[in-house]
Parts: sequence; structure tokens; C-alpha cells
Amino acid sequence: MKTLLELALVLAAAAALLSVYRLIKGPEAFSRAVALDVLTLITMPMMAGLALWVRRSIYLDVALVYAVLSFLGVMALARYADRGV
Amino acid sequence: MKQIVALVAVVLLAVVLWRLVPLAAPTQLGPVARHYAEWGVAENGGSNLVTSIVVNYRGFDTLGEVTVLFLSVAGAGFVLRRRHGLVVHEPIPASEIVQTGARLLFAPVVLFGAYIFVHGHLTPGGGFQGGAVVASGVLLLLLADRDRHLPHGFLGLLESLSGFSYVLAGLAGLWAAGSFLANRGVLPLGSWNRLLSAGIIPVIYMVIGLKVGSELAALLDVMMHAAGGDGEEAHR
Amino acid sequence: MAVNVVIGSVLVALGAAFLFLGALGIVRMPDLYNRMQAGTKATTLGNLLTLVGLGLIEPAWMLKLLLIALFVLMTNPISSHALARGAYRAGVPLTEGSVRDEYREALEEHGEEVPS
Amino acid sequence: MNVDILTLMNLVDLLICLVVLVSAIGVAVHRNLLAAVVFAGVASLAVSYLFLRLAAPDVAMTEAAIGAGLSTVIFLIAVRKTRETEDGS
Repeated sequence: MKTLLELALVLAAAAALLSVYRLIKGPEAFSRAVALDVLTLITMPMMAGLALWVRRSIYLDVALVYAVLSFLGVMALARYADRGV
Repeated sequence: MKQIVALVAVVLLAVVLWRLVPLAAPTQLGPVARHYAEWGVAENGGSNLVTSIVVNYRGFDTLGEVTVLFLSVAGAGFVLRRRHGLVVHEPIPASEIVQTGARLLFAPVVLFGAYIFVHGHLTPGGGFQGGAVVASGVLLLLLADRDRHLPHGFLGLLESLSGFSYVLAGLAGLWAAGSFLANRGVLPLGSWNRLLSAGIIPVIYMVIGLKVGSELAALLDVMMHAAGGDGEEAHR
Repeated sequence: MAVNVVIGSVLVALGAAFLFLGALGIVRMPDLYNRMQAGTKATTLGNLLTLVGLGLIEPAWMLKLLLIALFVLMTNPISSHALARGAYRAGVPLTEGSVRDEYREALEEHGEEVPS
Repeated sequence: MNVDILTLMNLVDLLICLVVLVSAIGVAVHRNLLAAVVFAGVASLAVSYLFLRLAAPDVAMTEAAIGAGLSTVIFLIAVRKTRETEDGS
């Protein structure tokens, strides 16, 4: 089972690397925002996994804050395009 | 030329920082830090030691920080006054999904912010973080509808009242325990790791959370409605 | 070995695989809208699977992890929808091989401004 | 596989440090301010993970609450009120 978790960690890290590629390359700001969104979604389970690894449930609160707030940046960029901010 | 100077500056900075790394990692605690680590929980009853330090041992500094935040928001509100009569580009209204989602999520987000600042002495986070989350909830409403009317009178009242309560809590410490913002002897410390414990710390963090939340919400509203620069006036 | 740990680990690995596929999608897809297709649906599923798997490994945290998953499920579609709409209004082009553009048709039908 | 999970975690930490560096450089070099704002958001995300890794959940939460939502939006509002690129509209 440990091997599976290690595999998951490697996959998540590779996913983060790929999204960073899109972040650097992205032709327009919206593509970069998609990369930011994906990075947030990768970081949340990584934070939860870190909490599991060090056995401290209070670390989950940080992941919870990201779950609640991370979409605001992307949505603000979208509303920027509508001249809504 | 500018790039070369910048590169040299970055390299120099890297060298200096690299030399500083061993200095910045002391191997044992200093006397003050050791006192906090050994007696912090016993003296204040909060299970989050950072909170005890921020609100109790360094409570006066926190009062100063809150004042600085108030001053900066007041300055922004003074500089970015609303200008009437200026025709700016009308925003495209947000879609129905965004509006409904904002109305749906506003209450959970504000409730979560309240959870963060009420549990400041138990879990990471506290007044500043909770206040930022509460302001984010208000920001959500503003993103869905830019022209939503925020009750500025109420926000100002809440802000002043909470700042006043902070000072009042400090004076209570002065009266009951002999020093400004003292914790022991004002409210019972309670049992460890319960919601109603740690004396006056949760009260102060609630006050800070409300103050920061109302200030940041007012700041966002003022910034959104300030008249734009040349970029927007050109479209008149 | 407890059965919940086994199932949880499998779910975590599966979720990480979906995260990887989503990230691969945002690198390989030709235009913004296709990238969003991969970068929001697949990664949301991967995120949810990973969180639930971790919750199965440590059952005492299940409630909080489910709360995180619920918030992701509520917030992420809203922001993705708003981003796609805003990008279209800002004039981000579709890829060259696109066949049909129903949003433009709908905008023209309602007489709203159509981005160039 | 004889790579244990601690080594893996350290490698991931290095990767995240790299992400911080790349996004900070991106903020500095991009002329398009919208892209710079997104890069700043990524930098704050990665820094928040690193704070958590260094066992400082309070700081990580501050970074999350301020960096993820508020500061990005405040930057965007400021860009909207001024102009979109550094070279002039």
C-alpha cells in the first residue's frame, strides 16, 4: 500500500510540473488561470496527504481555506474580462 | 545596462543570503522563547501557542497592527473617493450561475471565517485570517454584482465598536490583573483544548476578526467603485 | 492489513492518476476551451477521489475531508464557468479545426454583442 | 523501488521551491500585468505549501487567506483602474 501512495505522490508531482509548463507557456492569461486552478486542485490533496503523513489533523484547515477561497482569483479574472471588477 | 546591474545585484544578494543561512538557524531556544514554550500553555490555557504569543504576550503589538490596518484602509478610502457623474464602461452582468452561486456560498464562507476566528486559540488561524475569509465572502457578492449596495454605516459602526472593545478588553486586564491586556484573572482559563478556554484570548480574536473583516470589505467596495484612470476615461 | 487502507490507497492512486491526466490535458490540448475541459473535469474528479481515499485511510478525518470535497464541488464549477464565459467575451479564439460555435449563435440570436 | 517516502517528499519540496522561483521570475519579467497577477497567485500557493511543510500552519493559513483570494483580486482591481500592460495600454 505504501508503494501505491508513493506512486500517487510521484503522479501528483508530475502533474504539478506539467501545469507549471502550461503556466509558463500559456499564450493568454486565461490559460495561465486554468493552470493555476489545476495547481490548486493538486495542492489541496498534497496538503491533506502531508497532514496524514505527520498525523496532525489541524493541517487540514489550510486545505479547507484553499478549497473555500481558491476559486476567487480565477473568478475575479473572469469578471475582469467582463469589466465587472 | 539595467539588466546587467540587476543581475549583479541578484547574485550579490544570493551570496549574502547564502552566508546568512547558518546564522538564521539557531540550534537551541533563547531564554524568552524557552519561557514561551514551557509556560505558554500553563499561563494562557490556549492550545495554539502562536495565538497566545500574538494576542497575550505581544498583545500590544497586535493592537498596533490593527491600528495600522485601520489607517491604511482610511487612507485608501480618502484617496479613492467615488466620483459621480463620470460615465464609465458598463460591466456585462454576471451570469445566473455566478449570481446564484455567490448567494449560495456567501453564508458558508462567512460562517467559515467566523469558525476560524472563534477557534483561533485551538486551531491555526485567528482574527486576521478569519477576517480575510469574511471579507472574501463579501467580495464574492461584489464579484457577482458590482453595484450591490453595502451598508457602509453598519460596517463603520462594527469596525469602530470592535476597535473600542479591544481597548476595553485591555483596560479590563489593567483593572483586574494589573497590566494592560493581561489575561489571567479577567476571565477563567477553563480546561485545556475546549472552546470556552484561554481566558480573554477568544474574545480579543473575535473582535479582531470582525474589525479586519469589516475594514477589508469596505476597502474592496471603495476600490471597486473608485473612478478609473486613463484607461477607462478614454472610452467615455 | 485493514481493508479500508487498501481501498483508500487504491482510490488515492487513482485520483492522482486523474490529476496527472488532467494536467497532461492542459498541456496537450490546442486551445483554451479544450484545456479547460481537461483541466477542470478530470482534475476535480482526481481531487475528490484523492480526498475520499485519504479519508478512508484515516476514518476520523473523513468528515473534514468530505467538507473540503463539498466545497471544491461547489466552488470549482462556478469559477470554471465564469472563466470560460469571460474568455469568450474577451475574444480568446477557438482552435482552427473547430466545427461549431453555439455560443456565438446564441449571442446573435439574443442580439448581444459578439466578440471579434 | 527502494526510494522511501522521505526522499520523495524532499524531491517534491525541491520541485515546489522551483515552482516558487519560476513564478517569481514570471511576475518580474512579464509585461502583461494579468499574467503577472496569475503568477503571483501561483507563487503564494507554492509558498503556502512550503510553510505547511515547515510545520507552520498559522503562516500557511495566512498566506492562503490573503494570497489566494484577496491580494489577487486587489491587484486585478488595481490593473482595471490603471492599464493592462507595462508598455502602455
